Amino acid sequence: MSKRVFLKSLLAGMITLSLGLSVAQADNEVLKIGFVGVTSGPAAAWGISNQRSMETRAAWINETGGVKIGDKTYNVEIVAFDDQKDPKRAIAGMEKMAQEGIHYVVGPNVDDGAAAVRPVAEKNGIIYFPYAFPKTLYAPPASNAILGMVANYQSGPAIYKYLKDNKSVKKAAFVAANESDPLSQRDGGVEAAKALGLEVVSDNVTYQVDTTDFTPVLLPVIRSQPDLLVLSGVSPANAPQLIRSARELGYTGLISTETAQDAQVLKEGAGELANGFISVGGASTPEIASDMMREFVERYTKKFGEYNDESNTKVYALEYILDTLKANPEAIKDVEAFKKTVDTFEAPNPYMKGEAKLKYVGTTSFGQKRQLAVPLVVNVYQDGEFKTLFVAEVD
Amino acid sequence: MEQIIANGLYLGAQYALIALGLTLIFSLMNVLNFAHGQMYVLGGFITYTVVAQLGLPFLLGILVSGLLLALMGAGVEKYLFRPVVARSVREESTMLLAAGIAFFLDAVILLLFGEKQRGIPKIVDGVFNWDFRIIMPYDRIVVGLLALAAVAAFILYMRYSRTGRAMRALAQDRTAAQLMGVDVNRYSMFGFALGAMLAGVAGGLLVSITGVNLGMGGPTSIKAFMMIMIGGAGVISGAIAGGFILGMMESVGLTVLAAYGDVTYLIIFASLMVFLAFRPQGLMGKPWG
Amino acid sequence: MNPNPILEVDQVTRRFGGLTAVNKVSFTVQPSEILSVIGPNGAGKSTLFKLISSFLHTSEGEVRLKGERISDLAPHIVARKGVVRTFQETTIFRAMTVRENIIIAHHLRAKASLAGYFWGSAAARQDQAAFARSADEIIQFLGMGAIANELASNLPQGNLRALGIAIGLATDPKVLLLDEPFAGMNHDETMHMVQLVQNVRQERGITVLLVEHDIPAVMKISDRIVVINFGEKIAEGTPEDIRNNDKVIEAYLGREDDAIGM
Amino acid sequence: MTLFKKLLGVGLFLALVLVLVPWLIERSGRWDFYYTLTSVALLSIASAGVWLTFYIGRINIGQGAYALVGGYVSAILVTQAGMNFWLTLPLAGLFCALLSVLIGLPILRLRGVYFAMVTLVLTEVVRLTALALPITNGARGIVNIPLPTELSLFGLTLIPDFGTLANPKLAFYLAAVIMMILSYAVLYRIVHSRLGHLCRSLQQNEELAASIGVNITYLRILAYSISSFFGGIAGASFVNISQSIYPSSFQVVDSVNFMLNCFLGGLGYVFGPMLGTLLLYFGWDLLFTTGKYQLLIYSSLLILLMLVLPNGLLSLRLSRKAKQPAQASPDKQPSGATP
Repeated sequence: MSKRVFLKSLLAGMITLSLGLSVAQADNEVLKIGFVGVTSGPAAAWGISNQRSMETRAAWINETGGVKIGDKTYNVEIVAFDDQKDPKRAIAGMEKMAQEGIHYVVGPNVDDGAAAVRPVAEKNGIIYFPYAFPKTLYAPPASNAILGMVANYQSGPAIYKYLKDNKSVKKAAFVAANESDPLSQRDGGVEAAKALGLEVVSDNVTYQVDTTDFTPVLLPVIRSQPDLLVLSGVSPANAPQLIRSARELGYTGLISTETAQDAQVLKEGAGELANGFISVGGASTPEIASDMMREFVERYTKKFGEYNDESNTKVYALEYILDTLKANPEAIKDVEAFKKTVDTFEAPNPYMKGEAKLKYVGTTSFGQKRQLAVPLVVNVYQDGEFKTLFVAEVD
Repeated sequence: MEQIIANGLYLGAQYALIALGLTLIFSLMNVLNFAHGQMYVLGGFITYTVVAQLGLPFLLGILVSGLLLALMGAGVEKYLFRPVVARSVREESTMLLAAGIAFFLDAVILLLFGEKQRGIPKIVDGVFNWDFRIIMPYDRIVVGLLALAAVAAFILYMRYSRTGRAMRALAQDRTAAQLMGVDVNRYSMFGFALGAMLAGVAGGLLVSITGVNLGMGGPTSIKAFMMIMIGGAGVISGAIAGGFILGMMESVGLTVLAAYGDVTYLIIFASLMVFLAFRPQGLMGKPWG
Repeated sequence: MNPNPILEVDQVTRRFGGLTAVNKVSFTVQPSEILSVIGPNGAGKSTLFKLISSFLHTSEGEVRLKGERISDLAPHIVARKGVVRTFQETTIFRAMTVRENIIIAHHLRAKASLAGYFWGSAAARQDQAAFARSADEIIQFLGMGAIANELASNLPQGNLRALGIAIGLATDPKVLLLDEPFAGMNHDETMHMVQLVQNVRQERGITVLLVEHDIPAVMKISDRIVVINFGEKIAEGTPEDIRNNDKVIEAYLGREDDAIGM
Repeated sequence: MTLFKKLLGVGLFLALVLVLVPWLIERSGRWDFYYTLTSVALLSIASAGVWLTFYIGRINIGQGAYALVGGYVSAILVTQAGMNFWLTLPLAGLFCALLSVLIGLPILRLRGVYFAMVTLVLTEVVRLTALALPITNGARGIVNIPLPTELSLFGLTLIPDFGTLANPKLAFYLAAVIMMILSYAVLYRIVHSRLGHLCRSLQQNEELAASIGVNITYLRILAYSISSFFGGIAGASFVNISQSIYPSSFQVVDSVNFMLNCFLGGLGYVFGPMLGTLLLYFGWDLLFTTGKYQLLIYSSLLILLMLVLPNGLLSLRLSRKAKQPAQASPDKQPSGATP
């Protein structure tokens, strides 16, 4: 009957794990902030950069005595749930967050997950910060989701306009993976490009995310002779390969994307072929990073061994949550109070040099303020690092 | 047109190498190794570590990948598959085991190598350009040729070495091989190790071109399944043919169907389904009955 | 000869690619007859059997049951019409007991629909009781009482063949096709099986058509014998006729491994 | 098992899932378990379908396809035709069943890994179709699907409007569990009636089954369409919990998981897939506190379980009784297709 004993102990072990694991408490009260996103499988990079930047920032805050909200000081604890990029699991994750009494959750990372958790979040009074772009998530009647970054339909026009004016781009081509998020982003991008008067020479080439050779994918695109190649919603894993294939096919025009990328990945995957690649990032380029941003990068690197440039954008969500709570301590238990504060909230942006502000935006796109004003920093890759091309704002 | 064929051939060479290991394991043990793609990814990461982190030569990286994966394959067969196969009533149960191993390797890869896309510097610089009719970077040509060489070496090994012949006998008829005095356990283990090694070598080769990330495992397995089904499961020549056909299909399909955009892969997969429904043994598999 | 044969094999031909496995074979089977098809290895006996039971489609010619064409129908339809085959390989439902094997083989006698069985209708219950009774009868008839609850996969060779026949009987066939029922048996087992087959004919009036290698057993059991070689019929007649047929002797003597047992 | 014992077992199970579990959840305040258990119930319905195809000797890695189709059918009917969700549920199942007849006719002739592979590809084909079709709204998915509304017959409320319920989680849980119980009751009846015996005969020896007069084509299609029906209703129910559907709502991973659920529970046992789903899904959830080691621990446990119980969890119960393999391998030879 050793099998029975084995199974019983297995079950017992799992239950103790799930119920018994409570973190050792410090003197301060604990403020739990959730994360529901993908930290395993093909898209792991997206969620991991979220989770790690949250954990880095939380450890930093706790080390320096916690965060003071109202008249209490809290230690920040990050509760993370891996949804495996499965919308069904994402719902389970959000339920878990509700169970833990958490009202502020970062994530999910993709469209379907963000849409799926909406009923749970609204039912349980949770504000969540997806990294997904569908407008239905943020426009009324939806009210609990706040977009954590700049959407492609916001950054796209800005980039295309800049390139049209400064690099005399006339013909654009779009490629996207055949999945929901990239395809939606492609459609948005094509629309924006046409609105600006660019000629879209190719917009229907798609690829499987597991493609190992992009030469056949890009061949027809390059033959349409664009002078701007847009990689819509490209994942950091695919970007270097696409760039490399395009360049090796003799393409000499510009390449851009509206998602965040990692310089190290580009360097390893495409080397100097990636020079000139335009992407959207946060604020850690040397020209604009504040001392605090530099310290954040340092701490992150120390804690996890290697920095991920995607975290430049993803560090903001936690900062916004805490600062908004500071501005209105009532919101700690009451998301309606948070929603009210959103309309008027403003604080200095600690990660950027100069006068930049943290505030909620999105009125133009969603009809209500449901977006974090993350600086729209357009980068260009050059020899292993990003350089700022221009900085813009979203309203 | 030349470009499309060249692309197809290059893709085919790499696919064939991936499919070989899978079909070998399938033919020997009737195990559909869901973890094949993960083994391939692991091979890529090992080569990456050796070449990019330790600064050692590329070929050494491939060698280390192959050896480590072979060791792992042997262990997996001996300590996991063998006991389970021996005791399970339905042999499909090994699928759960294989899936468990795939998850396990995914977890290990994430913990050891992180979530990021990795790549090593180009092994050869420059691009071969024949009057813009065929454009092919030199490193692709080198890797394609290396892949072909590995495939050829494998075929020769299976045909002319004692071990290779024993494994072929085993694949033909397990019981008969046993009666003929082939040490079934030993050659199963050896075959598994060889299959895993091929995955490792493929991963190591391709890390120089496509790079590697932890998400590639599952999709690679599925693609490899499709290749061996096209060619005929468990048939070595079939796996090679399947690899080249899938490579060609993608290359041609992506160009010809480019105008229809989103449906390219839908058509490729749907036609594959139809093909398999009417010719289940694939191109070269033994016909039924 | 009776002008109303139960089974007619009429000019049946089957080609595989360029190879003609069965070439214009014709013969008839009379009701309640035991007819054997013999021939050297690779003569096309098994192919012929598959053609009669419609597991293979004919290239030319046809098979008729009581004047009605049955070739090229789906195998289960042919079984429904009363032509049921057992297999050369000892094919049974391995993971069922002997009794379960026989009960399941009563499929064709079911009066209730599958939905009826699902809901447990009266007709279904009657069916089940009838099947159980009939199965017990067959078990008794074939003397398999001692092994009725054994798992089929645990049975020795001889019992497996008997079970094969039991499964055939359960379908209540008009014509039972036995594919090498004596293969791999020793003398005693063979004689026991010969007895069983004869009982099947005598007590149940079932026509038996068998393909066999074991010439002594065939001589003993058959009313008539059809000999084929290289896919063609070379002789037909009583065991006595066949014994003295030059063509047959030649066909068999032409091969060293299959000495005719006379 | 005597009838009394059977009834007692069923009674206990009903009491457990319908009364005890909700009571425990209320007491402990672990509200999140409602959703987890709802998921388990729904996923185990889909797994039950996969199990039934296993029962005719086919490895089905395509159930995700039918779950997705079912989800879309329900979503489209609810959002575009304004139908009541409860009516779309059987329609989604029926649509999947019909679709599976068309798909099954050619592919069910295949066996072993050949069938498995084709079904695996099927999942991807359906996902890509959903991306390409206009009616599914392509990549943008269908969102803002309303909660199930009231279902009444002659003014009598059969099922209340979920939107107005104080505790829709409990309602979803109960609905899912009742559906699961019905599905497994059907499955149990199938397996223990003549249909099940015939399926077993098919699993063990298709040729012999044909020769005793079983219409194997019909039976295969029947089993496969019942299986797909289960997939369809499970998918449709999920869509109405998440109130949204995307082409990625059910994909290859889900298909593989459905199959693994069956293996884990045990292919020889009707309730195997239910137990397997519970363990695989709930196990992952319980391990969530282990953070980045979650997948490592989860997969290690899976491998261990396989080593200890290669025939599924429920084989444990069996090994206590006399060793009577309820299920043996079909032909161990890799076989291609029937003619």
